[in-house]
Amino acid sequence: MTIIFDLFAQILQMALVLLAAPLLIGFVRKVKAHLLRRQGPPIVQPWRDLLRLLRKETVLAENASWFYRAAPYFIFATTWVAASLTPTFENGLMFSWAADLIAIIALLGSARFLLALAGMDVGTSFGGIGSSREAMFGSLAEPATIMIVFTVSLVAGSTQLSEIASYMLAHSELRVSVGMALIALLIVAIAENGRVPVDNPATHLELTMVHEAMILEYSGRHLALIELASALKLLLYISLIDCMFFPWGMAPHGAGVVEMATGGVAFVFKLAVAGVLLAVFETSTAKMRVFRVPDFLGAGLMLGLLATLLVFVTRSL
Amino acid sequence: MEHLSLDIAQLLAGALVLVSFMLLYQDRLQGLINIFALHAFVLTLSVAWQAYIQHAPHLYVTAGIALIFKALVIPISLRTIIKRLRIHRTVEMIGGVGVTMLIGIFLTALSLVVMLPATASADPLAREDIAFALAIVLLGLLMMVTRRNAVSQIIGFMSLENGLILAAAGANGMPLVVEISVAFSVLIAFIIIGVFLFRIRERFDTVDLYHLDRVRGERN
Amino acid sequence: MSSNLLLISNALVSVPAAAACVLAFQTDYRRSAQINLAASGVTFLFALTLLLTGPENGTYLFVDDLNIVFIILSTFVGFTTSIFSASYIGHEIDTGKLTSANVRFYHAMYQALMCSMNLALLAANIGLMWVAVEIATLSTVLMVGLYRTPHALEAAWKYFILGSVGIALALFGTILVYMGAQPVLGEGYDGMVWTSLMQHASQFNPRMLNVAFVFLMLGYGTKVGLAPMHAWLPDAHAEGPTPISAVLSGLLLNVALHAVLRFKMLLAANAAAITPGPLMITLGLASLIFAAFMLYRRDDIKRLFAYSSIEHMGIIAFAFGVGGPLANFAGLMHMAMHSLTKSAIFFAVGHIAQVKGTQKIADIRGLTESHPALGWGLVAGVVAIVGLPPLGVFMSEFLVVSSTFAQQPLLAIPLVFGLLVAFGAILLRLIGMAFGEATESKESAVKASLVPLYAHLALVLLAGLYLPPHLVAWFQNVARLLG
Amino acid sequence: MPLYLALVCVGGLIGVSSLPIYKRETAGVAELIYRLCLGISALLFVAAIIPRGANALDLTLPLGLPWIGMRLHLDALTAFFLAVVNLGGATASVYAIGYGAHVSNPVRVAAFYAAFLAGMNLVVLAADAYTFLVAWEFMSLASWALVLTHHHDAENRRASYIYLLMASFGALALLMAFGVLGGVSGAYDFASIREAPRDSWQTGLVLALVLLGAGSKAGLAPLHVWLPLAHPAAPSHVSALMSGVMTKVAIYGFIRIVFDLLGPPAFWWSIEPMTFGAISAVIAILFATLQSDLKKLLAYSTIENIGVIFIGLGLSLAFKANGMLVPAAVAFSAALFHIFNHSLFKSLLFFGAGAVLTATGERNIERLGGLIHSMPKTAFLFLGGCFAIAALPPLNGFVSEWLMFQAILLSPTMPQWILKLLVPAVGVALALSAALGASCYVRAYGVAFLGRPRSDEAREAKEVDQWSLGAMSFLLGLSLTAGLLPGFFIDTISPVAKAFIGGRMPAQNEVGWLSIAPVAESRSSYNGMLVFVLIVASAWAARWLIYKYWSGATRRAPAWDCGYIEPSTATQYTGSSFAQPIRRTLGVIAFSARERLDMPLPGETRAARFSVQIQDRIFNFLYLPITSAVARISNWLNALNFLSIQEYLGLVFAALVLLLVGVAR
Repeated sequence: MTIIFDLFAQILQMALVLLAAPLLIGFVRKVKAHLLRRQGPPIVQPWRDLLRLLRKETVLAENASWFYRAAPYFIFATTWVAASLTPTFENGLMFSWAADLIAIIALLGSARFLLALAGMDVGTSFGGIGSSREAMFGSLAEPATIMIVFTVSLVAGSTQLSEIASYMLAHSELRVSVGMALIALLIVAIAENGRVPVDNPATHLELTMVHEAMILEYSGRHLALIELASALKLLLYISLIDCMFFPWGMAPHGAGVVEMATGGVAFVFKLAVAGVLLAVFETSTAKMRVFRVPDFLGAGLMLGLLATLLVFVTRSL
Repeated sequence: MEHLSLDIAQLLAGALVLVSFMLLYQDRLQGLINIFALHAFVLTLSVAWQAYIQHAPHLYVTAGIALIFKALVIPISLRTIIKRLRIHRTVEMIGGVGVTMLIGIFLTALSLVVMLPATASADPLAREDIAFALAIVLLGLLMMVTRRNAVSQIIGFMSLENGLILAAAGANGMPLVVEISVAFSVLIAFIIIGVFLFRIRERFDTVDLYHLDRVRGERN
Repeated sequence: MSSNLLLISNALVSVPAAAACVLAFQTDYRRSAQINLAASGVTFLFALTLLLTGPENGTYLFVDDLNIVFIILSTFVGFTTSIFSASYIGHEIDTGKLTSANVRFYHAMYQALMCSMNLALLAANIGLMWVAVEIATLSTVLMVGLYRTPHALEAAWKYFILGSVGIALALFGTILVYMGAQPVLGEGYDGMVWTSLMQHASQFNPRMLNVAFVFLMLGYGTKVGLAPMHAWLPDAHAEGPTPISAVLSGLLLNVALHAVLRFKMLLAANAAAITPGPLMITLGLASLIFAAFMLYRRDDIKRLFAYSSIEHMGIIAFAFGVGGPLANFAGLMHMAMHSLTKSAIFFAVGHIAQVKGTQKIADIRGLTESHPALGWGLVAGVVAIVGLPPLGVFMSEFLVVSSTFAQQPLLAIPLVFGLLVAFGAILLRLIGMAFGEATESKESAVKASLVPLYAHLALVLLAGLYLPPHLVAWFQNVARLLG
Repeated sequence: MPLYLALVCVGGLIGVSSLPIYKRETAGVAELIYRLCLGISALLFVAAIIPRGANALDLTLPLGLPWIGMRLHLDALTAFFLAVVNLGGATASVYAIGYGAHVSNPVRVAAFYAAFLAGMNLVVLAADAYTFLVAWEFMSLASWALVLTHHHDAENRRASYIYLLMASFGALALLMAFGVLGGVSGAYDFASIREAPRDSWQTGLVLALVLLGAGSKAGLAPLHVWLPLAHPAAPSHVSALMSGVMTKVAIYGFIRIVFDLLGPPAFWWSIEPMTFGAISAVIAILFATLQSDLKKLLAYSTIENIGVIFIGLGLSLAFKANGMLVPAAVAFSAALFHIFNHSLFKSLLFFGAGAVLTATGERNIERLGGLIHSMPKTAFLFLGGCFAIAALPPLNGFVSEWLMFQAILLSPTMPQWILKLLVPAVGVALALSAALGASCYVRAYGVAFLGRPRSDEAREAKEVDQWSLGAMSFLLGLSLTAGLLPGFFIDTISPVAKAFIGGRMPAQNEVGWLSIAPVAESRSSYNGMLVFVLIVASAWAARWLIYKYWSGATRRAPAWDCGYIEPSTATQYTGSSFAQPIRRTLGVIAFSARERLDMPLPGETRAARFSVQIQDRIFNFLYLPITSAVARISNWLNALNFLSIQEYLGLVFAALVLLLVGVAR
């Protein structure tokens, strides 16, 4: 009985993240538009775009290979799996033991690996530019993330997200190291999701693109999957931050329907807050030059390392 | 009598060292050969005196060899060689006579310092003898190091051998083997050197080793 | 004092002596090469019979465990070199580099050299040993000058002068030893005989022995080729006929080393005398490191390996200087391996210089392609000599380095440093010569005799993998004798 | 029994290597040798996995050092490495059956190949110092000959020179280490070494020497210079063995001496391996990212992985010294598992590089591109290898890195301050190298296999033979298996950890659902199988849904590229431009990268030139001074070769006087 219930919760989670991700994008756009005194498209606009793309015929570049065609499915699948294993409304998902925090980060790494390769497949200069920059950002962001994971896991004594969440819920105290980790994670999240000031998701100005450059040649269903994956990734990062630093309202493992519903509401609320903050932040900053990004990410990495060191050193005191 | 024989032996050995210094000092080839003959003659006397006081008749043979070969045959043949090669001129030296003499004195002192304590238990006759012999050997070597001319080097080498003979003669009752070998080696050495001088003469204008060094392989 | 033993040791001296006399009158070079070979072979067989009889004393000659090692090695390398020499000299005659008169002289001298070396090893008496070493020097001087080129004469001249000075110093040392022994052993023959010297060594005047050892070490050390006295060695190796280079490196150096070891044992037996170890270690290390650096600038293949001989003599002197059962064992082993390997290398080098028509390293390339047998032979030889397993030199280097490092780590560091520097130099030259595009060969039709080359290498390989227990026990015994 | 089998097999390999002496000119000898090697390696693999019971097997042969003999043994560690060596050997042999024919001078290569295999096996089996070093150097020697396969190329000759010199340096360091271990009495067999008491300065000395010896052979950071030169120079199946297997044999040497012979560890033993491991990992992967020679890139990445393994071993030492046996076992198992994994995917990648080389004749990725069209199978297999080595789930590279991270997370309770500071730094290095590794392989794969062909050779490439593909597929399959079912492999490694650490990880077959949990499930767990199934299922579901409910229509058209695609393939992103951001941000520190731009003035017609200069700082600061010092000293001493006779006599004279003065005192 519990198994069926757990399975249900897991499936619900998978469906929820899938549904919510494009809405989150739409919401952020809407808030940004409001901030700029524009009306903006409706929140469901990303979903409409996706469905339209899915319906369309896919145009493939002449020398695109099998890899190019297979990559979007796997990019999507990997990101989705990662997102489904991150607790959102309920703590202790059925499959949460399948991948701990490090594995989730690595799954995102797999997605990036595939995407960067896909960008190079057609053999255009823009694809290369995007992949190259993505690779550089990734090389700095990933270790920074690992350091953040170290900090949090050492504090919580586990790398399992559900364990971390319950620990954080039980010991809500202020720690310098955790605070540093939070800032570092915000930096990484901005970079990883290609938000301003690292990248501009709305731009199509060739030389400043990173993410958009990689997927320049994609169209139709492929493009839809990749867009969906990137939306999932944004959601995933917000859930990660929630789960590690603000796990309030999350339903404990084996909780009833009511608690789950509360958890769901809390999650939606937290998403909304994050979306607003993101929109405000994006509208108030300008995009930085590509070669400033390593400094930005380096700061994240250093913060992460500092936090880890603090945890290590204070452990025996 | 004992004392007197010791004194005479010492006197002769000392004279040999003195002649070694003369060799070191002499810078003309002609004179060098003459002094070498003197060196060999003093050696003869010394060895003969040893033969007399040790009652070792075989040492007279050694003395005879020294007299005939070293004091007569070798100087004469060397003289003809340098005549044929037309090298009667002055011998160049390295470092100047004064320094060389100083080094020589140092070497003599060194040999005394080294040998006298080492032979404390030995026959006093042998003690002095061996110390002087070492001095002669070292002076001969010094001469070989400082001279550039092949003939003077040979003379240096032979004075070194004279020192060896003096030592061998001074060692009481040293078996005949040594004398024979020494004589033998001197003989061979001379022949070889002669052969070499001849060959070298064939290829080079002078026996000066300085020129010989020029044709070393591998200089690049 | 068994009579058959004396027969054997006498035969070891007299067979080559007789052969030398016969060869002096033999004009046909083919015939004389055969006689040379036969005489060397017979000598080797006689040496082997020494294994069956035990150590014994004669009046003038004696055999103990120490010199059996040397004598067997020496006659064996003498024998294989005579095989190599036959084909080498044949080629030199064909190309007109040597006349038949030269060759007659050469063969006579070869046997004279063998005779004198055997005599030096077997001599029961320090005077006789000195005489034998002197004769060996003179005969090699004559052979080094065999080609009569200015370079050859110059090399012979240098060898002669330095060798004579060395031998004179050794004689002085010998006299001093006698004088040290005389108060104890009395006047006469006893004062020069090894066995009585060794028995009473502890009673000799230690200061006398100290001075004597200085002279003996420098005197015989000159012949060993140790560092400040080494100058004759590279030129003599490079300018003489290659079989003589092989004999010089493989045998003559060992004979001189044998003399040094004997006197070292004498000193070791006297507790009050200086320990000879530090002096040998210093000279050994100086030779090793000096030769190692000198290897880098060599552009003549035979000089290269001559310097390598200096290097290895340094290692051997070092090992004996360190002493103790392990290091002495290693020293003996290294000496044997070096003899075999270095002569094998010279066998290869001799033919290589003939086929390529030059001794310049820069003009020799791609040997493994143009002459696989010779080229791989050289590679194997060099691999052996630089101390790579599974060849025998590795075993001795293993023992030298590890035993030294366990005892005196600070001494092992310069040793290892020298080994590495030398390794780098030789390997660099080897790669240049054995690999790459092959250079043109001057002579394609050299009938190389590969048997001695590969026989030596096979022995060295065998020694690296398996040492017969008898040999080990014997070496260990000798190592113990050496103290 | 397994030990005898192993011994016979090693003998067989040596016999096989001498085959060409008897059958010199026969065609097909090379292939015969490879087939025999395959068979023998398979047998040796069997010998490694036959159950032996808990005790080590021993055997003494009357060879080698006379008073010790040739000692051989087969214990858990040996068995593990025997398995790694022969798995690599067998697959390389399969590959070589197809590939070997393309190599110049195939028979020579095949002969030394067999000898090389024999040497590696013997190192692992050896149980005394002499046999160990003989085998060790024999392995170097055989591989040296293999590096010289293409000896007409001066660059390869230089590589072989540096290689053997460094190998010799390492062997001498090990020799000295054994000198200390064996002691004055010369007890060089491992059994007596294990028993012997030792001072702490001696253990310190041994540790440093072993790190020099095994580290130089494995390619640890400041001693790595030979590796990127030598590994690529050999034929690819040999490169695979050298990178994938020989470096592991070197690590075996480290483990054997430090974990087994040297006795119980002190905490400071861990500092050196971890520090140098971390430095190697980061420096090497940065270099790899800049390489345009595919095989050189792989070689640099080998150094990175060796660094990772050393980090694991160092951690394990630290834990063990602090009595934390389970974490020690986690770190140790992580290291061993990474050894196994790396041997799989590095071989696979070298085989792939070899296939590319066969098909195009090119190693330079700047002249490749688009191979995915002409060699789709190789491209797929190589992609798998890249995925595995970039430590991405669900393949095996990730699992060992993950275990390594878990071990680091267990370390804060260690009391030593230095470790508290070092371990997080090492963690950053590990994470950084993993991330950079991913970029490196994106670049390698993207430039070489994707995009448009940059040369005619790349355009006309043909798929390689079945043997090569078979070997690669096998390795990829194994990598995938190890990634999906890591619990099985970790349990297999456990006895080794048990024997050498004293503790072990919990048995993984008791963890449900084929997951792995290094300490406890509540702490961390990972299930490769489930992740893999979920990914494949959701990818497949997505495709199925899209094709069913939306559109599956596809049309081919010219690439868009913002409106216009330049037909010249030179406009593609190249390898060096791909690496430019990393070079700019990290390169200046690591390898003093200098960019020079020569821009013509307006009106000038000449072409603009851009050049990048990359220097290996370690090489400049460590090796160049040594070489120039040797050159200077030898030049200076060389004057002594040209003295006159008098001057030589003067030397003798001076020595004499000096000694006499000494004696007179």
